[in-house]
Amino acid sequence: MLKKISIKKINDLAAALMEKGTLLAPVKEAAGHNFAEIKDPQQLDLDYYNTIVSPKTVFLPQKEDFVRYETAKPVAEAQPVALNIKATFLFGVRPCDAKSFQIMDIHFHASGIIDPYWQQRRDATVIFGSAFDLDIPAQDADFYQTLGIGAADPEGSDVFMVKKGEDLLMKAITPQGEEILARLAMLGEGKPADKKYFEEYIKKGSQHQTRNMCLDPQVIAKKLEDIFHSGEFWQAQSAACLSCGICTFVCPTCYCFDICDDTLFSRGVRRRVWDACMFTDFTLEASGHNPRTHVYQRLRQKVCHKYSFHVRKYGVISCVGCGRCTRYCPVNIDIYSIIQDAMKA
Amino acid sequence: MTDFKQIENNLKKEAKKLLESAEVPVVLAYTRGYDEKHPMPFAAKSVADVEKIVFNEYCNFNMARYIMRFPDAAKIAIAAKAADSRALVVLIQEEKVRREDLVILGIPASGMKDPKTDQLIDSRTTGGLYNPVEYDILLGEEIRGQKTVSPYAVLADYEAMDKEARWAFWKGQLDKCIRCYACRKACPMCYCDPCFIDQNKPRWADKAPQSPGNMMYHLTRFHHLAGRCIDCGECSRACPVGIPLYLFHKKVAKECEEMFGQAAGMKLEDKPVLVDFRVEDSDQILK
Amino acid sequence: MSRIGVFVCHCGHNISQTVRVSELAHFAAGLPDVVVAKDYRFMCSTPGQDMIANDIREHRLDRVIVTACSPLMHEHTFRKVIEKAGLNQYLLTIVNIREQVSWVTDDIEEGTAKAKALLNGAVYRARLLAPLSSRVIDVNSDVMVVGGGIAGIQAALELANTGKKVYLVEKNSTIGGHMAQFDKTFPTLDCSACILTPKMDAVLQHPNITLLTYCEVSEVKGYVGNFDITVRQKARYVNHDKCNACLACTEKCPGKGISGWDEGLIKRKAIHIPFPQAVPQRPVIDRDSCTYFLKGKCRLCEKVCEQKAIDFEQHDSFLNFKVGAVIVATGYDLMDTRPLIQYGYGKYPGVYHALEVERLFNSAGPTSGKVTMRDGKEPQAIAILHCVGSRDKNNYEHCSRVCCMYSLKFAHLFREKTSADVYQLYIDIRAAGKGYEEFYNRIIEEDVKFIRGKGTRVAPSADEPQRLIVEAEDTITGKFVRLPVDMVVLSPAMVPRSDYKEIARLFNLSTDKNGFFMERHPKLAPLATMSEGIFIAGVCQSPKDIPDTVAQANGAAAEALTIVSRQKMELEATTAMVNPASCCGCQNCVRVCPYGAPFFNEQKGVSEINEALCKGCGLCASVCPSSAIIARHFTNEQVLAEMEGLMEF
Amino acid sequence: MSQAITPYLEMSQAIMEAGGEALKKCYQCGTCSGTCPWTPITHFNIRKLVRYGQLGFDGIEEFMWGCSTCKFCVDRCPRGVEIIDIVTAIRNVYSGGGMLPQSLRAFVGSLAARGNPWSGDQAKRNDWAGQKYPLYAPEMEYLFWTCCTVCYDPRNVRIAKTTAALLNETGISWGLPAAEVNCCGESVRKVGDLDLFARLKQKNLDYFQSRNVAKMITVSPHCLATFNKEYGEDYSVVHFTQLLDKKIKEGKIKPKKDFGGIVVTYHDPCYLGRHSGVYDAPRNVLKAIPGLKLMEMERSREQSMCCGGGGGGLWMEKLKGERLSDLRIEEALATGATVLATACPYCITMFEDSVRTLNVDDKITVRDVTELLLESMEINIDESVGDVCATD
Amino acid sequence: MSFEPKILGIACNWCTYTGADLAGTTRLHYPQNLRVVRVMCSSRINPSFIFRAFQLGADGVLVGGCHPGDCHYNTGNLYARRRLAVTKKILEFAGLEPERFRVEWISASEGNKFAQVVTEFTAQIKELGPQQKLKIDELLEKI
Repeated sequence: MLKKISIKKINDLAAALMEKGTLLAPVKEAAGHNFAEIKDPQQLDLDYYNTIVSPKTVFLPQKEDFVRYETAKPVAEAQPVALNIKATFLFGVRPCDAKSFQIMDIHFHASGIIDPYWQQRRDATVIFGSAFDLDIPAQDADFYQTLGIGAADPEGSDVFMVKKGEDLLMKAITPQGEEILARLAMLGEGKPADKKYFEEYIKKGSQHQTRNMCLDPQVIAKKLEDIFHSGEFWQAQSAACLSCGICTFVCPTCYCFDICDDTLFSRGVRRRVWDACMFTDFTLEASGHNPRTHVYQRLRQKVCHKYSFHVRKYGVISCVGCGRCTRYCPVNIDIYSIIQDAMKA
Repeated sequence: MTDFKQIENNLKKEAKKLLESAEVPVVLAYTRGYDEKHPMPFAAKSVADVEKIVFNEYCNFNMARYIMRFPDAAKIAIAAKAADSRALVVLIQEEKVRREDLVILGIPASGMKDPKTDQLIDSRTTGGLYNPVEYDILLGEEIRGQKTVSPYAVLADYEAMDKEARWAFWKGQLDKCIRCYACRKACPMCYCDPCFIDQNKPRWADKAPQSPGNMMYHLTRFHHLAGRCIDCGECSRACPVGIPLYLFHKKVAKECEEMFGQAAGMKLEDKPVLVDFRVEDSDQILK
Repeated sequence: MSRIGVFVCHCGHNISQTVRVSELAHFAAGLPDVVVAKDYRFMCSTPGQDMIANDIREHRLDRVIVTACSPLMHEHTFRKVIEKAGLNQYLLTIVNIREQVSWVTDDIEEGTAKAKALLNGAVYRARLLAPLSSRVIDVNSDVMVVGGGIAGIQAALELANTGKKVYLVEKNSTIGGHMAQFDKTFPTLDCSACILTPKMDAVLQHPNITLLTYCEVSEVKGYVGNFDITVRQKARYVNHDKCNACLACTEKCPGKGISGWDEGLIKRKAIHIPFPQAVPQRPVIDRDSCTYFLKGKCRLCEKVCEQKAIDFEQHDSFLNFKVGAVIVATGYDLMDTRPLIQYGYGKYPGVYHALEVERLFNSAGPTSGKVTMRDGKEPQAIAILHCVGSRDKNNYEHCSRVCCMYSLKFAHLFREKTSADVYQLYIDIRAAGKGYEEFYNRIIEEDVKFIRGKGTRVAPSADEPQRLIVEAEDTITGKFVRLPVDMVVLSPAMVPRSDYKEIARLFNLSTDKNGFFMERHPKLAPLATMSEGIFIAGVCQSPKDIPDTVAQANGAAAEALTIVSRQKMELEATTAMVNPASCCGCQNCVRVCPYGAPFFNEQKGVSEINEALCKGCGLCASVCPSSAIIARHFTNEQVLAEMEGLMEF
Repeated sequence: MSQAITPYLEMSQAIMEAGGEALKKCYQCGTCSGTCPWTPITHFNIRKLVRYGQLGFDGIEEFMWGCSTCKFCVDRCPRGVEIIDIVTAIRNVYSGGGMLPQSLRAFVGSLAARGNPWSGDQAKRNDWAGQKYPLYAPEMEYLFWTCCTVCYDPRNVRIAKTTAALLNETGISWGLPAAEVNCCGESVRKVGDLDLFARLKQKNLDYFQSRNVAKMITVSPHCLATFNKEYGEDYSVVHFTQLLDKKIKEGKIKPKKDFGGIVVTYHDPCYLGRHSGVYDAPRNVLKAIPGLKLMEMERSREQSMCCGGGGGGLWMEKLKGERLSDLRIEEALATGATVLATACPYCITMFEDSVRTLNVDDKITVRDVTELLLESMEINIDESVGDVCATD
Repeated sequence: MSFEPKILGIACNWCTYTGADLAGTTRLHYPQNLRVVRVMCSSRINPSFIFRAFQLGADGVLVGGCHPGDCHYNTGNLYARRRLAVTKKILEFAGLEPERFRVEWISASEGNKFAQVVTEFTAQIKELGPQQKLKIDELLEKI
């Protein structure tokens, strides 16, 4: 089913969703937009290109408390932190990010080991995908087309939205999408013209130009294995890298984390926090040995994990070409250029 | 406005001369990134590399932080804008590199732009200098007659705030921090590896990106940069969530200059203020 | 997990009057890791100590907390107690609930609450205490004395007489220093040579003293008890073993050089000994005035020398010595008075400075003791000017202490050896030593004219061109005075040797603004310095007369003995160490440490700390940006934990 | 009456509050009195003056006027006592309320009424220039500050003209101060009338601020020293000899006429030498003149002997035999010089006076450095002397 | 009952701590809100200790050291003076009440000065009220 709503009335939609659960949407901040809980309907706005930090924060928050304890008491008395998850609406997810959830699902439940935190949040969330505006050319950092993702690719979203002049067309893709659209009274019915417009928009989306090269996962995976030991290649690529943690923190498909115990006044909590393979002490072992002390080793690991090891293990590249790592890198290292150079090396 | 093309050509000319004569094994400069507006730091090691050197209004990177990447290079040539040269002076004062091991290619530049906003970088947010304080070869005409505003003028309205408003401002800003440590890695003066915040013995703060950890990390870093920060603004530009760190560093630099009479990285013979003392420092600075 | 024992003391009723001690012990028992918590009336008493010792063994305690009086009182006692019970003495924390709780409040609620907080902090800290053992290093029993003046000679003899081996290093070709230049000494008018040469000779004969003349210290490495000092032996061009001091060579030598010993008043041969009683009595060739070195021919001395002791091929050699302690006694020079143009020194021949006059009086001097001026005539009237450059903000603010007394001595000698009228232009006569005031009265009776007013100008007399006019204001009468005199004697300021900066750098000494070496404490440790094992004596520390210099020399010898008399030396345990894994080589620690304990290891690119020099103040630990320095017993974790414990309740 | 005197400490407190707090640093060593050129020839004794000030003894009045503030004692004092400030403070405390000596009343009165010490008509300040030179305007680089003495004193007017002529040769842009300005106030300050000095100074400051003056050239070293020390930091003030020295080195000014080997000796004015540290500039100017043989006097540069004109001395009557300028002339003659050159209008006045009283004007003439330089550049000036005295 | 501030004191062993003991032996009374940590020298105080103290909930921090020139380690307190001055300026600019962090030079013989400083400082902090800014609170949510 296809529904429609005038963009001017978008705040009513927000209000309605807020009654049904927590609404998360891109909110304006100093340096750009980030997903945050909408507290008042006016906050919802649609003119953003994409968020700084990817929406993975919704399902894998940077800090997740597992269990609370007291040093004086025995371990058995430690209390797990209750995870009371309400129904959530993730509004305004770009196609590349929507696709990234499918890749992340591989690690958090598809491979057999279910991560309860990720899974409960994933199940409780309805994803409102939103197409890129095809009149605006893609930003030069993006390259999602290379990964086979269209600018208006509904895959991964429960409801997919396309702007048509003053209106917003919303089409349900998955049963949850159907179910929620049905419950939203203020939405008008989509006319056949809207349906046709919607279909064409999606087709046009897949032609929308971003940086593009034909990239067969198996080929790039093999190529990266071949040049894995070419120190000279990787040193050249990582010469400028500062080895900070931006590219991994903003990336929708990076999921590495660290477990640590924070104690204060003999009471504490065990929690999960994001970690970054680019940090120098990410691979520091208890013995003091650190297999990856040089920057080029860490950069090589990051690129090869996404474009080689992940393909070998799960058959799909762990990157959706959203371009965030390139856009926010302080020294403008660009993973797309690295892959290009790798293919040529 | 600075003629970037002319400087680029001079930079290439000098780099070629230095690399051909093997006076230096590496020239730290800039190269084209994935597009015109996003250049990258670059270490030219051969005459062939010289072709890749580029210089435009987006080359804000402070190349001084790459000096320590070449410990075995007897001599290093480095393209240095005003703030970069001050960073080199501090590194020399702290004996991380010797003056005679550097060939400093001074670049007088104004009208630099921030690639994220594509706007001119407001000189008030940086050290306000246009000409390098220390150089061997100058790649362009010294810039004269620029209206020099005190680099600390931009602090006026923050200092005027009352402390509750200032606390709300800084707590709001520092709570946004996602602890990616880009500010630390972008700073030429922050060369400690591991940094105090990475230590487990002692654990100065928890790893989670919430107020206490962020506050301890940033306040201590402000202290570690006291009298050493050369006001290049790289930390604020590197921050993905746009925290105006340069403001706090500027305030600490202003206090240090007033209390100890010395700006960071201006004179080679100065000693960094917090590893020095004067018997006649007045006790008033503690009141 | 640690097993902590808490012992609360009543201290009679000093503590129990405002702290409920039993409640405190009960509170302690409830804290994590505390296995035993007791209170007793007198913890420091023998039964109290035994209780702790027994509990350590019985409950296998690995930490002990004593909640009693100030650590400054009994920390040492309780450390010995737990050590005897087999527990490392540093696994102890004292909680001060007497001086800082019970005695400073009379509200028992407040007192008990604070005691609990302090105890809780101590428990947090105790968990992180680590056993420490103080390192023991062996000590070299030899001593080096730098500077062969009276201070160096006296210190060397004192040490040698206790059986210690002493290396006496002297820059000049003879020992004796300035004292050997004098004729008489005040106040006893003893002949300077008569009281000094026996000591010089004793130094030469003493089996334990190795005399190193014409030598300079070129490098100092190591630390207290283990100094490794390199000395440069300047080439003498005379082989002192073969030479039997017949001094035939000195007669034949045509070379003419300005005699530094005689303050430039006369010339001396290129190959020479400074004065007859020089020790060692062996000549030295001065390159700058030897015709062979200047023009390439002569070598007369070589021909004349039967012993074949002359050796023109000699060149500087370096000797290396291992010593346990060093006494620096490098003495002084007189300020160069040429810049004070108003006195005309160097411009008018009649103007002399004190050391030149000393040489005039000396029988071995240029005029064999006869007081004749540069033009050979005997002066009829002499003016002695005090405080030239001393007590003067524009030159040296300090008072040089001895000029008044030697000026009086000069007055006496002038009155005795010539018939001249003697004027003394002074501001204050400072005669404060033993027998000094009596000496001053004696000089007054010898009809010396005292004018209370600083000499302000020396100029050639208009009507008698040969004579000089000294201008001053006699502040007692308020009259402007013009003294027609033949000779003017200046008493210049006493200043450290011109190479004091080099000596200070070598031995890591700091100096005051005039260049005198800084003592560790002006009143309580005047001979020790900030560098452990380095001592100073004599005028190099500040201007003083011979009796004080000798007293200081003996003191420095005694202090040096405190180190070299022991084979082993126990180093403090609470020193700092660098964790190389975390050190980023910023060298902040090396820059700030007043004792020079941290040093930079070039190869590894990290700093290391010489624990023999470290005093444990912890400054380096706080300036270390990556907290790589562990200040033992006050580590970052321990302080943070104690703060956390204190703030919990 | 009994010879015993009790210290009157309120008086020494007053002296200290008036700027003489260095009083307490002095330990009466006699260096100042031994150095002071006045001690040998008069009963004035600077040490005794400070002593009386320390304990507030009475009888201080009769010898507090002997000092000509030549700063020789201050340079030599081993305790760094600012003796001139003490003398100024004592004169301020004791001479308050018109107790000035007779000879000084006229000059102080004229300053109060007309802003110049020579009872010259305020409006006629620039008459010497005869409208030849422009008044200072903000776009000009230098303000040429003419001292009252060169505006009104007949002998010294010549120096204003020679300097102005030379300034024109240098090609710099400069202008004269408007007539509304008044004396820099140096002498009246040293005579102790601090409030009058403050009024004079404020008037000048207002003038400077209104024209935003930045750089100044002075004729008199007294103006130079006062502007540098008392008028705040935001003015860069140079003496004309410094400017001429620079211009000669730049080749902008080229002396031509050969003086045929006449022997000249140079007298360092205290306020140019000791007060302002300028010793070599005037000498370089003289050496630049061809055929001029420069002989140094025995007391020269830092040891130069005062001409006696400072600190109000210009207006005081001195007994014969008690005049420093006489001794200085004799010293100049002793060098065999026929010309005594100097660079201060006060010195010129004192020496012209002494040359006449010793009637040696045939043996030696007194010339300002600018007069000699102008003469060697063969430029002449109009010698007429307008009547500039006030009529009312 | 009225607000009882928790004040952290960091005292140098040779001067201020001994001075505090002297205040005890001379039975001078002062409020008991101060809890003292003994360090060997005021220069041992790392600026991060001060930030951590406020995070632990200290309402006021009082640092005591020897008078400049009296330091047992010669130059320790001269470095400390500069480092603590910068710390104070950082806290002030961050927005913390400057009066909450105070540095005093108290020698071993100034027992009365120690008592007087503690009394005055405690009163000042009591008037300022509890310090909620830097204090860590999320961790303490009731289980």
